[in-house]
Amino acid sequence: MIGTQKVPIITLADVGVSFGAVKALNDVELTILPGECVGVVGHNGAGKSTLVNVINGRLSSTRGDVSYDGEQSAADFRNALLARNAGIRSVFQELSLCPNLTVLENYRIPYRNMPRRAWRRNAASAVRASLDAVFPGNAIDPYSVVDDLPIADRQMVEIAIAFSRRDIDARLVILDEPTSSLDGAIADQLLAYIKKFCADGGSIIFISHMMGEIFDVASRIVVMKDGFITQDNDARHFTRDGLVDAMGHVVPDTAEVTGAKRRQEFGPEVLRMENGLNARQGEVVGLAGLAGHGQAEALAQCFLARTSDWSASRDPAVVFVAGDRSRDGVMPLWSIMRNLSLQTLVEFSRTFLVDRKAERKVADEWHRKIGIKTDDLENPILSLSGGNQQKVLFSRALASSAPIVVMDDPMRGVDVGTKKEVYRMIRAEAEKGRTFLWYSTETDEILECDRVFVFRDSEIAAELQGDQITEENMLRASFEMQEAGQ
Amino acid sequence: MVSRKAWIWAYIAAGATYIATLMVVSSSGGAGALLYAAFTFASFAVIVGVGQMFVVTLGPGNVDLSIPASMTLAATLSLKFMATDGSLVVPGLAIAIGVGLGCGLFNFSLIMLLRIPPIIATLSSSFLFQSLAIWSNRGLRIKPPEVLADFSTGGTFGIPNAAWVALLVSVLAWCVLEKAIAGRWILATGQNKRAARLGGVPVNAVRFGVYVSCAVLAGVAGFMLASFSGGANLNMGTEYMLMSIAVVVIGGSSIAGGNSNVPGIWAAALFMFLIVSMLNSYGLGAGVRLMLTGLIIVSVVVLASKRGRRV
Amino acid sequence: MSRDHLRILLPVLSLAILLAAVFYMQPRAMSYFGLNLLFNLAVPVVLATIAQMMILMVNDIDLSIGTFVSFCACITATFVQTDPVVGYAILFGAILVYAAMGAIIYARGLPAIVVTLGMSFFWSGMAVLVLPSPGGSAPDWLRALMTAKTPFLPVAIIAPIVIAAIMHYFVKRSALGVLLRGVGGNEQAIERSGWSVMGLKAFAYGVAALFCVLSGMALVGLATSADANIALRYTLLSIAGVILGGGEFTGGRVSPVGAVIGALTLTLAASFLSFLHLSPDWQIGAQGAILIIVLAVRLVFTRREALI
Amino acid sequence: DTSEKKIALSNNYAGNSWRQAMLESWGKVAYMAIEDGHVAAADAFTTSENQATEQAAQIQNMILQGYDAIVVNAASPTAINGAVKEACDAGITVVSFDGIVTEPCAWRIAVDFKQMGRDQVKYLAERYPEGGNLLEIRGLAGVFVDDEISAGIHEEVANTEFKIVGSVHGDWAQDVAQKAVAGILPSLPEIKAVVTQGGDGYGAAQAFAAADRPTPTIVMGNRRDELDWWKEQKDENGYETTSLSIAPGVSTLAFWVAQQVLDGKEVPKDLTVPFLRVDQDTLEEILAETPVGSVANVEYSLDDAKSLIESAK
Ligand SMILES: Nc1ncnc2c1ncn2[C@@H]1O[C@H](COP(=O)(O)OP(=O)(O)OP(=O)(O)O)[C@@H](O)[C@H]1O
Ligand SMILES: Nc1ncnc2c1ncn2[C@@H]1O[C@H](COP(=O)(O)OP(=O)(O)OP(=O)(O)O)[C@@H](O)[C@H]1O
Ligand SMILES: [Mg+2]
Ligand SMILES: [Mg+2]
Repeated sequence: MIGTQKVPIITLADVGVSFGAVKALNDVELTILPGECVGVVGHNGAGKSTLVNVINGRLSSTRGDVSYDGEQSAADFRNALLARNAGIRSVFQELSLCPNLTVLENYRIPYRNMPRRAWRRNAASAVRASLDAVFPGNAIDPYSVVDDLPIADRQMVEIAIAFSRRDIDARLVILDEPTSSLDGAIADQLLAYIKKFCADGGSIIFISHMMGEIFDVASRIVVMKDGFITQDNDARHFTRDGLVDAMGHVVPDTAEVTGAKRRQEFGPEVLRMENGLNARQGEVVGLAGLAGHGQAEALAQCFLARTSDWSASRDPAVVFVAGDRSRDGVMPLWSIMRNLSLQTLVEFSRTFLVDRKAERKVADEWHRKIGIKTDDLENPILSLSGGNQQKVLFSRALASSAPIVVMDDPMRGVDVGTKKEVYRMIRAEAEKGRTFLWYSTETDEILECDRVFVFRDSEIAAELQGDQITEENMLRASFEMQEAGQ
Repeated sequence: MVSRKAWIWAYIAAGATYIATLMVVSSSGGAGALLYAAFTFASFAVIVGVGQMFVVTLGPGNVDLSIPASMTLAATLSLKFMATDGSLVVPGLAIAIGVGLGCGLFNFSLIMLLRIPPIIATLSSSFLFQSLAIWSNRGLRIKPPEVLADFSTGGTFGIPNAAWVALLVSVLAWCVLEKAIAGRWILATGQNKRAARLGGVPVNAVRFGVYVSCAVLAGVAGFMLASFSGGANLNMGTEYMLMSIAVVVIGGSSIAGGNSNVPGIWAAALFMFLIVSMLNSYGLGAGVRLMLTGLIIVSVVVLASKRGRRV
Repeated sequence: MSRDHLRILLPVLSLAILLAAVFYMQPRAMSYFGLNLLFNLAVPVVLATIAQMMILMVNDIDLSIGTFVSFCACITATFVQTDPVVGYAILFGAILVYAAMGAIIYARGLPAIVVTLGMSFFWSGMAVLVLPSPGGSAPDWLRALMTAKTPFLPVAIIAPIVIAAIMHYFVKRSALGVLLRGVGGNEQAIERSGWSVMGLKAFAYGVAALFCVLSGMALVGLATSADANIALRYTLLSIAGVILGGGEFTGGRVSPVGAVIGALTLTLAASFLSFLHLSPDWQIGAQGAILIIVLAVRLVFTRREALI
Repeated sequence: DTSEKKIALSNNYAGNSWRQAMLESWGKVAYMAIEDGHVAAADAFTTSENQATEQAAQIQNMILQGYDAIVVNAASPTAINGAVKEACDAGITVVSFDGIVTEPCAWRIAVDFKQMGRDQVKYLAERYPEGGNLLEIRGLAGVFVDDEISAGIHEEVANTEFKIVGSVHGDWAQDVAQKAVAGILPSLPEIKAVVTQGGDGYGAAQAFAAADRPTPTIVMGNRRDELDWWKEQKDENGYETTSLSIAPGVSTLAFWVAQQVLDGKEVPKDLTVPFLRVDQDTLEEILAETPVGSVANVEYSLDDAKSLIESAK
């Protein structure tokens, strides 16, 4: 690349962003050239999403300069406009489609100067074309309402819209954890498309906690830590372990974390559902399969059937860890502490009043245990980064004494270090006799399980045990009937 | 989002109106008398307002429009039962509470079983309650028993008895919201019902409790108001439909649910009484009075809001 | 069939059933004259319901519609009749006030229910000032318009159809309608795409005000005069109409066609009851009962909420 | 012969004792008239809310149902004119009473509300020729009756030594009136008398008592609890006042007028009924006839109606 006369699409010089006392970004220097695919990694709360918001102009930096296409600009609200004109587009970490609109109507929203003539037809074909280009073989109808789509389809729609044809061509597309709710096969399609996009001269900023994906697509990797860019180098200079170390998460990577330590002895069966899903005491049961094939419903059913709408129990039979944070988990007006203690209120309070002391104790304990990145648990939950919010939800459930824990893709947006920590905790809890039902879109996570049910069309297509739990077996079970059906 | 201490503004507004009214108060005892009257009448608004607050806290679309009808029905049936007999006061109160329970249950079953949006469910049931009240007593006005009338119009330690009752109700409500587990549950349900259910909150029990207690409070308020004003009318309580919502929202509760405020209800209730007194005392006509009331409410709400929004 | 279709099916069915029942009980209603009598007072209700729908669409709720329509009616029966220029200027100013209200509600993050509740006192006061006692009279052209003898179908039927068609196009089809519904669905997404949510909200409120003005004018055209309390019930009626038409309080899920049908259904329900000859004691209660029944039918149609 | 004719009552409000008594009187006379073969039907309809638009729709439904006459107690004197006109055009006799309509094709059985206001002040002027301070309790803002009575009061006050020092809206609801009076009392000088619009007197008396102010002369509105209170005060300290209101039984008069019009009789469009007045010496007598919790009432027979029509010609 050296020697070419490329104009950078965006240049950040000495940029800093503060939220009150929190310095989310410090002294950031970043230049992105056409054709580059920049992978951004960092622990939860490292400042990745903040960086993205500075680049696309939604946040004004508190310090430093941002320039688009080599042109200097004062940091102000017009940046969003400049970014748009420079062909910068974003897919945000929290899905930002309008659920009440159809897919094609959502295409219209970021499209400022859309020609109005026969726009529905044009929009439908533009979305269709983009969906086909990025995710070949998908069956999403541009006329369907987003709310009716499963979360994976929604994420696909949002990505497709970001890559779709408009008056200003996409030159830099920022993807903030785009694969968090996609299953492996679909994610691979996206990665392939990204490579093609960059080969054609486009640029990508790709944020992910999946090291495999980063190494797959990134030509350059930027490592962030506590608001600083600590490393920024060609992808070839990194190794997987090196990258994890660079992110600076200190987790003892002991042997007991790996799947090899799988136990063979379990207690009696503690759960059996109509569709055949069952679990024994102390077992970690995985629910695999393509996203949207009824795993989430099965989990919800399991949870709802064992808890009541009418009373809360001091020793609940089952607790839930949500993956879709804003829909299923977070209480947006509350502090971190209140969010964390919700599930266990009746457990630690002896009377009908909230035992504040016990609440504080539980919260402090988990704050320490799981490393929620905040200095005050009284801060509002929304001031946390996405991954840290997820940690709060985790703590909420694990703090309970319930013998069964139901987890609906709980690691969405959780960084590698924390993931390992959580795996370890799950293992430890399982040893103590807790049972886990774990739905995940990540194969790595499923490989951690003792037994796996693969779902297809809302039914169990296969039950894998021990050495049968391999990526290949899961994929085969997920696809079999689809192929047969076609 | 209205800031946490939004009710400060309601108190400032109430205080300002009080002082403005005092400017035209002639007699020396007028200031005290005005305050006494304000507390008396604010009490009824506070009692229904607390109930409405719980309902409103449940989130968008939750509001109880059947409060006036529940008040009327409870008052009509209990006063008819007591038939001015002083020995029947306790069963009379029990009847008012029972009617409240019934109304709340009915509302809740419409909302829960038939899944009718609360605004419409409570509006519909209010028509039914109104019919029941008409049918049961044909609008005849029966006086309350002597002891009851004396109690509700009287005062203890210089504070109206009605205000004592309202104070008791609001302290209880404050404890529930701030201290009790049930309060957390209500707030959680109001922010995100689905997430609350998945977080172990018994959402149906919460909604049940909220609608029923709102109706029970309306029943009690109706009972007291009828005792206070010398009998139950078919149109008593009409003004408490808007009033109950107004005191909740002016008092600083976030109508989006999940953030409520008991002290603010008192401020707002006093304010709503004093503003009418003030404008009446200044001899302003109904048109100007209504206009100014509206403008002042809006200004208080705008002042109480925080500038700017989250990114 | 998508959920949107299901949502509109219920209002259509309930209107059809009610209409059949009314025709059965009162065959006379099955005529040009009869239909006009059944539905002409629904026209202002339809307009007010559309106004409420515009507000619900952007996730707010308007408790001042009734008093605002009354105010507009008072202006129509007085200034518009005597001093058209002043009259229209006042109405235009009122629309601007509404739009400003929408902007302030967004800019300061206020709960719409409170602001509109406060404004309802304001409009009510203005109406009393304009028309301290009932009176005024309808401009002749308005009276003629509302009582016109159109061929084949009466005005009372044509007007709702036209309103539904226009609003369906505007809300469901146009590029601007998408943005407005988007504000209700995910305000943040709209903002992230660089639109001014404040401007959109102000616009939605402005359109709502325009429909309130039309509602007030239609009402005066039918009633021939106005009073300060003439349309108070439109507040609740309009909310009920939108909901009955398959709209929801939050999330930008509204249907203009449904709202129009909802308003017609509500009007027809009252007629249905008066044909039943109930005892006076229960006439009021029956209105509640019929609302409950019509809405309870939704149970059959709305699929069970996904989780809870 | 009207034995085949059907009459409907369109009523806009049923939420107070006066309206309930009015409906009861109607029910009584309707039952008798059907028994005696005067008419075929006399149904009463009430709207769920006190709203002109709803009443207009109600009248339109009555047209569809083929009633021969509609008796109206209107929510607004003008806002249902459109519907009334439609009824007239369909050949239906429309008779309005209490809340009358201005549409020329309808009959009006009016109480001179202005006169009612004037009479209150006249009575007070006789009692207190030296004048004094008056408190006025009004009804619901923007409603015709409220405006008329108030206008009468103000007109007459101009001819006397009285001065209206305060005016509040009680919305014709006992509790609202009581509240409004309690709110304004501290700012008022000594009040000699209170003029009301009916049904608010007892509330006013309570508010004065609660504020420990001397009870002024409160003009009453014929409600039983007002009369009771008056009687009590009279026995205790010789309290004197007057009470006047329109009798709910005027609905029966409207019924007979409608029947007469249907019968082809010539009836003048405007009829006036006197309001029912209770004085210091008739108090006991009327109190005895008034049911507990209700309103003093007189009902009209066919003969009463005939003589009233005769006298109006
Ligand atoms: N609106 C806000 N108010 C206060 N603090 C904020 C706000 N937004 C972000 N922060 C803080 O800024 C820091 C960086 O957050 P950011 O969302 O950029 O992290 P991230 O790297 O994207 O993490 P994740 O991987 O969990 O998404 C965090 O400490 C977060 O708590
Ligand atoms: N759900 C659907 N699935 C497939 N095709 C559809 C669907 N809805 C509409 N279409 C077709 O798509 C085409 C465009 O539809 P539509 O009328 O909505 O677009 P338009 O003409 O661009 O709209 P406008 O003129 O309102 O801007 C039409 O041929 C229509 O039949
Ligand atoms: Mg992030
Ligand atoms: Mg994923």
